[in-house]
Amino acid sequence: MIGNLPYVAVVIFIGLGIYTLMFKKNLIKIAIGVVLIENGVNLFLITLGYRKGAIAPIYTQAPSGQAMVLPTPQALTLTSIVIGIATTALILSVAMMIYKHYGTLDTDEVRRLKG
Amino acid sequence: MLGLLETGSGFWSAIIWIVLVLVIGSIVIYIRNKGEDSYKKNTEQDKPFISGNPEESKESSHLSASHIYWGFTEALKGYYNPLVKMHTGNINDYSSWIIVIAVIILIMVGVSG
Amino acid sequence: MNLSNHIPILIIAIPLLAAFLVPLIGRINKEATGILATLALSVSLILTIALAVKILTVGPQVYVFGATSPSLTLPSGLKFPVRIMFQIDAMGIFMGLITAVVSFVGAIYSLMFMKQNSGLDKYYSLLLLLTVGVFGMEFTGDIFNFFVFLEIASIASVALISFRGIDLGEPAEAGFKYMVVSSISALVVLFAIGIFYGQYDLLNFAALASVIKYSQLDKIALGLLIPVLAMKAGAVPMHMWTPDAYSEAPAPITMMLVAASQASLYALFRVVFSLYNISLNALTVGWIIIIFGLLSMFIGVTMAIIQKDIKRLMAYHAVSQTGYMFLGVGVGLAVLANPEALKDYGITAMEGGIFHIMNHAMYKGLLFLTAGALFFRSGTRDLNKMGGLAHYMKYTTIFFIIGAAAIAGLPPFNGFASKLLIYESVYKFNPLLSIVAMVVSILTLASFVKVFHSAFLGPKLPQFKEVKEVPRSMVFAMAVLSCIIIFFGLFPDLIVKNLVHPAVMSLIEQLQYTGTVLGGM
Amino acid sequence: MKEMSRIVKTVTNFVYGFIIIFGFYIIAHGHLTPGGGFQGGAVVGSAFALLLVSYGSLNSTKFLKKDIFSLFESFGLILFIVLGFSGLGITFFYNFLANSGGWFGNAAVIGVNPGDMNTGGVIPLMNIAVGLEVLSAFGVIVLTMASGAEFTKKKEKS
Repeated sequence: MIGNLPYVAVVIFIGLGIYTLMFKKNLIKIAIGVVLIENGVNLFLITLGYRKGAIAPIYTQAPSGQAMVLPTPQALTLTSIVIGIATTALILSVAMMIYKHYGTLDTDEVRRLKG
Repeated sequence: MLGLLETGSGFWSAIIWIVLVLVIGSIVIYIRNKGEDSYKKNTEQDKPFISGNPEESKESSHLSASHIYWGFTEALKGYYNPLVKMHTGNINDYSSWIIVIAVIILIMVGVSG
Repeated sequence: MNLSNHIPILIIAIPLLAAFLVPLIGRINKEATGILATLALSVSLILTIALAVKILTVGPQVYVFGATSPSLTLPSGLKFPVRIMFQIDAMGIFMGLITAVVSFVGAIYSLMFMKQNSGLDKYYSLLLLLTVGVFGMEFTGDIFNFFVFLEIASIASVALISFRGIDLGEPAEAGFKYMVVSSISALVVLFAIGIFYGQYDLLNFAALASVIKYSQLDKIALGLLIPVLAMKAGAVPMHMWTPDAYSEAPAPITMMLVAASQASLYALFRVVFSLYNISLNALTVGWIIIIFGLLSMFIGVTMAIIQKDIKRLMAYHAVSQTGYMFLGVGVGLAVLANPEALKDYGITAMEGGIFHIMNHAMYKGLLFLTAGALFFRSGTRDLNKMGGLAHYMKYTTIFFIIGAAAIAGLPPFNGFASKLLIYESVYKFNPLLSIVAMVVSILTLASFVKVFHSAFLGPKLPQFKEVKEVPRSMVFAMAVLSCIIIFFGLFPDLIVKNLVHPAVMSLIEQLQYTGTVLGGM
Repeated sequence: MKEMSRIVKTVTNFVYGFIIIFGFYIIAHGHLTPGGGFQGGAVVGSAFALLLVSYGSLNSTKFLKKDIFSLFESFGLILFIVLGFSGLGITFFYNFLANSGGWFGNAAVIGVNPGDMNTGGVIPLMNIAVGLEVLSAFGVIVLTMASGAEFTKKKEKS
């Protein structure tokens, strides 16, 4: 049961992220919501590769016969973190541009494009 | 033959279509030329008839885009009002729609077995 | 070294190299950036055509990164592939051809269209990156790599959508909305990848397809992948980002965005057909896609009729036309488990849907370019303020008529050929669907008559005295697309027989797809 | 952004060099230990962010130049893609330096050992390219956002 705790954390992360996206009215908070979902998914990937009692998968520090944590999900997570940095930076800078022109970050007012 | 697209219950060929259009078109033009000869250019027959009202100037008579299909949208008001209201432009609604549809499809795929 | 083995990677690597070189060149000469981008994309176009010829004559191609030989998928007796690879079959190269043509035309059009803007080196760099991302989505044989390319494409397109956001508020708003929805979709795709990896320890499409069992977890992954990929393709009711993003991006970028959203559509078909194939409940999933198609067609076109912004109107038509693709392919999927119906009308319906993808990219690209040309000369996108522009812009008017006739499905243009395939085959499946499709086609014609009347017809307006025809390179870009449309319209059978039918068969036959990588049919 | 107090500036002066060196350590040892180009580049980028925050955006533009950063960014990216192209004799991204005896060409030893820097083939080179790209990209992002924040603040006041 204790091994499933990370999955509970994943659900909480993603749930909070979805809540933020659906109900929070501030553009910066929406960016935070996206980051929360992203962290949840990253945690999910990392947890998939975990094995109890296994060592870190480092080539030069591996005694033979010892079980290792799966390295592939870690590589996947790393890639998705890198992409996440770019996404976050882009969302925040676009939000800054919106603030520059609209003078507000409220989603109810940032909707000149509609209909 | 070139240009013969099988559609399952028939075929379509743009080249045959063009040839047919040319043939039928020339027949129509031929018949038209044989017809009414009381029409004369540059007489009163050329002028538009607006129930006796004076004709407006060309510049002021251009119909702008919002007036086109006015009757259509007016007649379908019951359909359009909720539809336009649906497109709020609010980013919260955008993400809500995605999540709602995802949940519906998850249920559909899960139940169908 | 035999370069012909390396064509799949060169198609992507050359624009990528150019994308990194452009900022350096931009320090020396601003003009050279556009020319370098166009050159790189033209090389890419030539290579794509060469690869298409090779694939259609020899068969599907794989390219394994970092292996001792490009086609070595299973080194040293492994059962499943471990390396990242490109796997390109007839469907992949069909989409690749669209992307190559559209990006090349977009680069040529941008030469003059974007000339007044600052930061051109970044513009071309991002345009090339967007092309790379879209190509990668279509060529990759690795599901995680697909996620990476999806993110590359969406990050580049957001930056391009909000490119004019320095001076205006609306592009930044459109960019923000697109970024949020596309990051949601990409993260959900990543979650589905996690589900697959946790179950099967595999990331390769073909290897996954050979072991997939349609367990409860696979159902969850499918239920997550369908809505987000359909959303990226612009299916109603998740289409709201489409008109915002399409209308605010510069015209050549809008054309590229159409290609990018079609790459997501391709990914949806790839997941449903190549990954799951008959193991899924084809009738349910098929009907889900058909319903997406119906809603997209009808709501898209009815919303388009009441628009006043020319690019927003066309963007709603993009939603509506995507519905036809969903409808055609959805019918094919619904009868996938029924070989007789599949042979009778399923394959024809899919041919119509797939052919419509290419037609749509061409005529919608042309229409967006004409809208861009109108904006370039008249300085407005508001249809209420336009009028009488046909007096000044003769070529643009002709191109607009070609594009509008094609999208409305008037014979003899290409839109008619693909729509006819859809009507006749869908009628056998369910007559009602076919009738709705025809009504939508009529409404499409009606709304383009509105655009034509209010923008091009009418007397000469005093405020447009200075307007003249757009520069020659923009006319050339539009002429290329018009020639393709007319050619496809006159000889649809050539395209359907040689390009579309192999693409459909490579979607339907799962074993062919897995066999290229795993060996042994 | 205004500059911060003397205490912050003094601590920054002490620390930022170590952060940068640590970042380069992570980049250079990417093929032996956890880490690599992106992680090391991010560490170096955080040093730039620290400088920017403590000295204020106006003062720090004297020693953090956006122009040079974007030059380095292009350079790192081109180095990366050229390394990919140079394997093209066999396949794209082929590790043509590994086990060749030359640059980074030693064979890696299996089992517990301190690690040999001279292994890995093109991987250390790619780490350096990515590290260069990431650290300069972080610099560009941080500087651009700081200048944008300056603008919005001015607008709020007026």
